[in-house]
Amino acid sequence: MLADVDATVLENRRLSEHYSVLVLDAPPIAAVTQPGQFVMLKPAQGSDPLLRRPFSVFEILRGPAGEPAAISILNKRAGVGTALLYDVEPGTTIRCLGPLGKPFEAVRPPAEAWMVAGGVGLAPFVTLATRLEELGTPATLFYGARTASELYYVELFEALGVRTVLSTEDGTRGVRGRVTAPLRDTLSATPDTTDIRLYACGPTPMMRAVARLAADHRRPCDVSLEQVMGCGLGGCYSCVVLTTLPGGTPHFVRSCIEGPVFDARHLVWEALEG
Amino acid sequence: MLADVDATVLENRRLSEHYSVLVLDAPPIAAVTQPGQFVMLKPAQGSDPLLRRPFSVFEILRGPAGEPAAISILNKRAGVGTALLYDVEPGTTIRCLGPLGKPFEAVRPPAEAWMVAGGVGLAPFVTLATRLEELGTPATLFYGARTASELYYVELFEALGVRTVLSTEDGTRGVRGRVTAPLRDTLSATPDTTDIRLYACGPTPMMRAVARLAADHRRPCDVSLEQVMGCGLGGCYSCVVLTTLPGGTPHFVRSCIEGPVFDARHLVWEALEG
Amino acid sequence: MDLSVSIGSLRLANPLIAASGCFGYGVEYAGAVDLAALGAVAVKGLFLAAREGHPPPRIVETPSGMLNAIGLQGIGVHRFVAERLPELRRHGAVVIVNICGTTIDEYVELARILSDAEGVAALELNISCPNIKEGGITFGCSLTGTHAVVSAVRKVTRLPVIPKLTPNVTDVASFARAAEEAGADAVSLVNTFLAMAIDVETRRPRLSNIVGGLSGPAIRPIAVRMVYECRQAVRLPIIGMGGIANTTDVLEFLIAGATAVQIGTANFVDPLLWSGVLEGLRAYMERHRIGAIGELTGSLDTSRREHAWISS
Amino acid sequence: MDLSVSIGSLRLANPLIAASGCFGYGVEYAGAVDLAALGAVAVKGLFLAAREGHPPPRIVETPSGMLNAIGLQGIGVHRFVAERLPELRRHGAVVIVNICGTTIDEYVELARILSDAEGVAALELNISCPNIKEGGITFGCSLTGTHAVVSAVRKVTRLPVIPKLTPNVTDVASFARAAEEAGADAVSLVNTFLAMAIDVETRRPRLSNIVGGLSGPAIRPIAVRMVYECRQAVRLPIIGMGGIANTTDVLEFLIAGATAVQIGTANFVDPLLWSGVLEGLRAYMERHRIGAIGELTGSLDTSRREHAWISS
Ligand SMILES: Cc1cc2nc3c(=O)[nH]c(=O)nc-3n(C[C@H](O)[C@H](O)[C@H](O)COP(=O)(O)OP(=O)(O)OC[C@H]3O[C@@H](n4cnc5c(N)ncnc54)[C@H](O)[C@@H]3O)c2cc1C
Ligand SMILES: Cc1cc2nc3c(=O)[nH]c(=O)nc-3n(C[C@H](O)[C@H](O)[C@H](O)COP(=O)(O)OP(=O)(O)OC[C@H]3O[C@@H](n4cnc5c(N)ncnc54)[C@H](O)[C@@H]3O)c2cc1C
Ligand SMILES: Cc1cc2nc3c(=O)[nH]c(=O)nc-3n(C[C@H](O)[C@H](O)[C@H](O)COP(=O)(O)O)c2cc1C
Ligand SMILES: Cc1cc2nc3c(=O)[nH]c(=O)nc-3n(C[C@H](O)[C@H](O)[C@H](O)COP(=O)(O)O)c2cc1C
Ligand code: FES
Ligand code: FES
Repeated sequence: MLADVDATVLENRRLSEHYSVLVLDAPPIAAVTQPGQFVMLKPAQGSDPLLRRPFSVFEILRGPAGEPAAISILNKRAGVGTALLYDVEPGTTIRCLGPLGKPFEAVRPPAEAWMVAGGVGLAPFVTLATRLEELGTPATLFYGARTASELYYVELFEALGVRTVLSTEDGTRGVRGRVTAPLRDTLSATPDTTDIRLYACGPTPMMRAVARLAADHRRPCDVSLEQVMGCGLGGCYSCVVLTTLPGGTPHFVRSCIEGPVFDARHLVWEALEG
Repeated sequence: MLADVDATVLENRRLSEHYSVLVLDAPPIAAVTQPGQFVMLKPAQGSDPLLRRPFSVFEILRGPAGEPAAISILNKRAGVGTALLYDVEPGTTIRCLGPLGKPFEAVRPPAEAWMVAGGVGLAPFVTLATRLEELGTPATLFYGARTASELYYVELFEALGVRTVLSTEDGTRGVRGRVTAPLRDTLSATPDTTDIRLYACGPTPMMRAVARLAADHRRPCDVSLEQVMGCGLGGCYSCVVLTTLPGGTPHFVRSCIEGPVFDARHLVWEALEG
Repeated sequence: MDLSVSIGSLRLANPLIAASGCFGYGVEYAGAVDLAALGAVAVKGLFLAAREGHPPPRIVETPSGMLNAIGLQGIGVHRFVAERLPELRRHGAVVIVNICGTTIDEYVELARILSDAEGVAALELNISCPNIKEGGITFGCSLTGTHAVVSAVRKVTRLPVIPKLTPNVTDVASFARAAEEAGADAVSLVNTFLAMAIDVETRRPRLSNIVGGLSGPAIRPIAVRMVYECRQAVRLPIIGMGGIANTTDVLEFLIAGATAVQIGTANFVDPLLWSGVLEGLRAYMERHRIGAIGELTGSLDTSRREHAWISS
Repeated sequence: MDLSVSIGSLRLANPLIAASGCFGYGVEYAGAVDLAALGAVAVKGLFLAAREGHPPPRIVETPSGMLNAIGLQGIGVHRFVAERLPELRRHGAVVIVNICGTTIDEYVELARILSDAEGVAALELNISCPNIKEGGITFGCSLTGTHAVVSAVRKVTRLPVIPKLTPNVTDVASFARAAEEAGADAVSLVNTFLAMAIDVETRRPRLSNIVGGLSGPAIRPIAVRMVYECRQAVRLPIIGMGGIANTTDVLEFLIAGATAVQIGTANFVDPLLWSGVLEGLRAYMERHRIGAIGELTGSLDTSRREHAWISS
């Protein structure tokens, strides 16, 4: 199942100064990746930087016969490793380990799936939307970014039959403001009888807000967290998040193997940084 | 004079599995480099590998108006840094510090210049041959390699009016055997009245043999050494070679600033590794 | 070609051991790595009781290294014996249990419990974790403390006892000697170097615990030197570690004086490295006509080349 | 914006000092770097007499670091005073002379000679070079030795006296304390970590001297921790170093507790880095509204964030 591939970079599409989509030749990983799973990429040869970086599998790309052939990564420059990946030229090889982590569980119709993405938090939702389409589950994407030019791949989601609700902080596209505003409004306008599951990925404050809205409206909500990860396999205990079961004591669990997807109700949100 | 340039790689011509010629956009260095001088290149971003590597300036390349515009490096894969440079793609930038070191002193006619190069030891001789041509000094290049396909740029030297005497260890081109064999024969066949200066660069055993031949025939001989260099500027004292003046006591001198070119008679050859 | 090595009464099929704290309880890796093909697995440091460890951030990357201050989060020895050990046994792993205490009695109690459990191959005494204030490191930084812990544990177990030494001392060889005198079967070194990193924008430490332990390739040259020093000082087998990432690094430790090695941080970067490293060792032994890997241990040739031409 | 700092009676225009042994005698760099623009130049370690040092190989690269065993090749104090010092003066350099001896008398003699020379701003006592067997490090690894050297030199000079501490000890802060008690004006730390590298093909050490000193970014997190520890222990100004390569690294040392810093290995990689680092400091101070760089020294905020939701 788990593979460590010396993946050739097939393409590195710069979407903007900060975002790029890196296409990696990694058939064994493409073949088995479930929605929301991630890979660990080694951003450079040598030992500086030393550790791999976790990235959601963005797309699973298929070869001529429809076979899973490559994966793509939606990469946002955040520091040294993501900057190196942004600069990488096709032909380079990058070590790619995966797939890792617990996947999203896609709900089945008649339930509806509402995805909430902030910025690069869009990354895990293409694979989820694909699964939802297969299942025939009605899907909505609430997607927010700073500005219109940073709303990527909206058409891809629409092609997968996803209703999209967009927002930008500067109002250049969709609703002006945070993505949580249209989410709140839509939640309020939806009858309790509609069975909805929320899925959220984005900056911690956004996910915290979504989790609160979900709780207020008594909707189940899965969030995909982005903790610093040393290994991605449960070896180092670096990636822990504080969880608690109703009535239980808070407990650190490893988000690489018990997550990155968590039931929002099980997280101690005050303990999450950001 | 000294410049540290973020040089763009204009070209990286792979000559073989082991050799490449790296063209670097470095006008301030190209403008002032003297024959046999070197540059220090940083083979990768980050700190692994940490140190720069010394490389002879191979060619000085000129722009449309004849102005010095770029330099090239004849790079031979020896370890991690040279392998990274071999793999580098055009468009990448590489930090390049130079020019450094004491240059070759080109003799003037009627004296003759005999250059002796082994393998990548060819590197410092294009700049020297160019200077010799300017001075009108008759020049010969004794050039040895393992095999015919590793004899590079012979035509370039011929175009500079240099007589070439080639040798290969496997006999596929020129004399079969070491480059020192034709050198010995030619030295023996040349009358004492001809004023000759030898210039040698290559593996230490080759240079040692050339130095011995030069001493036997009472010919002045300059060698360009390749010591491990931490800084290239006289700061670290890593690059020392043992030198001795006639009657003096042996003394370690820094080959980056007192060399890399040395009078062969001043070196304690037994103390050199290789 | 003989890759096996002996650590006291324990015979390992090969010298490669997964380092404590860098391989979970081993079972996490069972799907990806053949645990039975490793020389041994040193499991995450165990206290008697379960512990939550430090809040995140628990790691920071540094040049060719990383800092960690996990704080020994763990399930405690009882759950380990009940839940993890049987699974490790099923996978055929040779299990070295890394134990931590705040008092000598705790080490003794842990040793007793684990000696009675089925499937424990050896005890590694963690007296060198820089990330917790109580106990452990206090013993590891004092010769009498080291001697006391080792001899107390020695009395209650027949399992090989392997104190793990800290590099944060002036003379690590004297600690190896103290361990030998106290009846240890081997020593392992090095644990991590006490270190820290600061976020200059917030002027706060990057780790919640302020300081942490430095591991990874950055420390390798210091660790090799320490193994070499201990080799001169004791006859005990040495388990060497610190920054090992490939076959060459393993060989460096063996030649410096190690009988076996542990790989920690590199396993994070390259979790499937084990079989390649083993193959590399075989290729090296073939190339150098070495029949048994033990021949490499301490085989460093330090005879000076002649430098008659210069005095100093 | 005030970038100046005080080391005892010595006022430096800025906190950036070229590290001893990494900048030759300074004069080598005069063509490339404006020596007068540096806070100071710490020149290569000087003995009374000239020395040839160790045979090559003298350096080896390691992950994010390098080992050196130069063996303190040098021209001796007399030639330094006669030939190099006047040139340094001409270039307007603030000169810190790093001195090494095998006996206390030698340190004293060096201090006397240099106190009489014109153009010496301070004495850095190298009691921490790991590359020579005699003297130096013996003092640096013993509290009484450190105290003895510092107080002996203190008696014969009015120049600021700055013992340079070795990191190869269990408790570096106690050495800073010993230095303070003996009358030092500042301490500088760290010197290099004793380390080694082995060529596995030949099974020989990569350095002719077998062991050498590790420097460069690899050691930075340990050096920062040591500066932080010393800051808690003494009131003396601390000159911090170890792996500093850019503005952020300088800030890390200042915030940890250093008053000034030295840059060694990074100068090999990037000899023209000085003005950029200085500019970076200015930009940081502007961004954070810091009027005097001294405000940063020891300003690490270690107040724990609230973690009420978990006990351990
Ligand atoms: C499961 C998972 C999926 C992710 N998917 C994506 C994705 O699809 N696209 C994408 O661009 N990013 C994704 N991230 C975040 C990405 O891993 C980090 O941005 C990246 O590791 C930062 O590396 P760097 O070298 O650029 O930054 P560094 O220079 O190492 O650090 C810069 C900043 O990033 C933070 N950071 C460092 N490591 C991590 C980490 N492992 N996770 C989160 N933050 C980190 C640091 O704390 C620091 O604030 C994901 C993270 C996780 C855990
Ligand atoms: C003045 C000078 C001019 C040079 N010109 C050229 C040139 O034009 N083309 C070219 O291909 N090479 C040249 N070299 C040699 C080149 O610098 C080394 O091959 C290179 O530094 C090796 O780096 P690496 O990372 O590939 O090897 P590493 O992985 O660092 O080491 C591999 C081997 O190379 C040796 N080595 C390491 N550093 C040096 C060094 N600085 N000098 C010599 N050997 C070293 C090591 O001892 C080891 O045996 C020159 C060296 C000097 C001193
Ligand atoms: C995240 C992490 C956790 C560790 N936990 C332990 C531990 O529980 N017990 C222990 O003895 N050593 C522990 N160590 C130290 C390692 O076992 C090893 O001694 C050290 O990391 C050096 O080896 P390396 O450079 O190969 O990682 C830990 C190291 C890391 C990086
Ligand atoms: C090649 C080299 C030579 C050195 N020589 C000396 C010396 O003569 N005296 C001294 O006190 N420190 C010497 N050092 C130590 C440095 O001054 C400095 O303390 C150490 O390298 C850590 O800083 P860095 O990581 O910035 O290099 C030397 C270091 C190197 C790399
Ligand atoms: S990233 Fe290592 S345990 Fe989760
Ligand atoms: S390379 Fe540093 S002194 Fe010559």
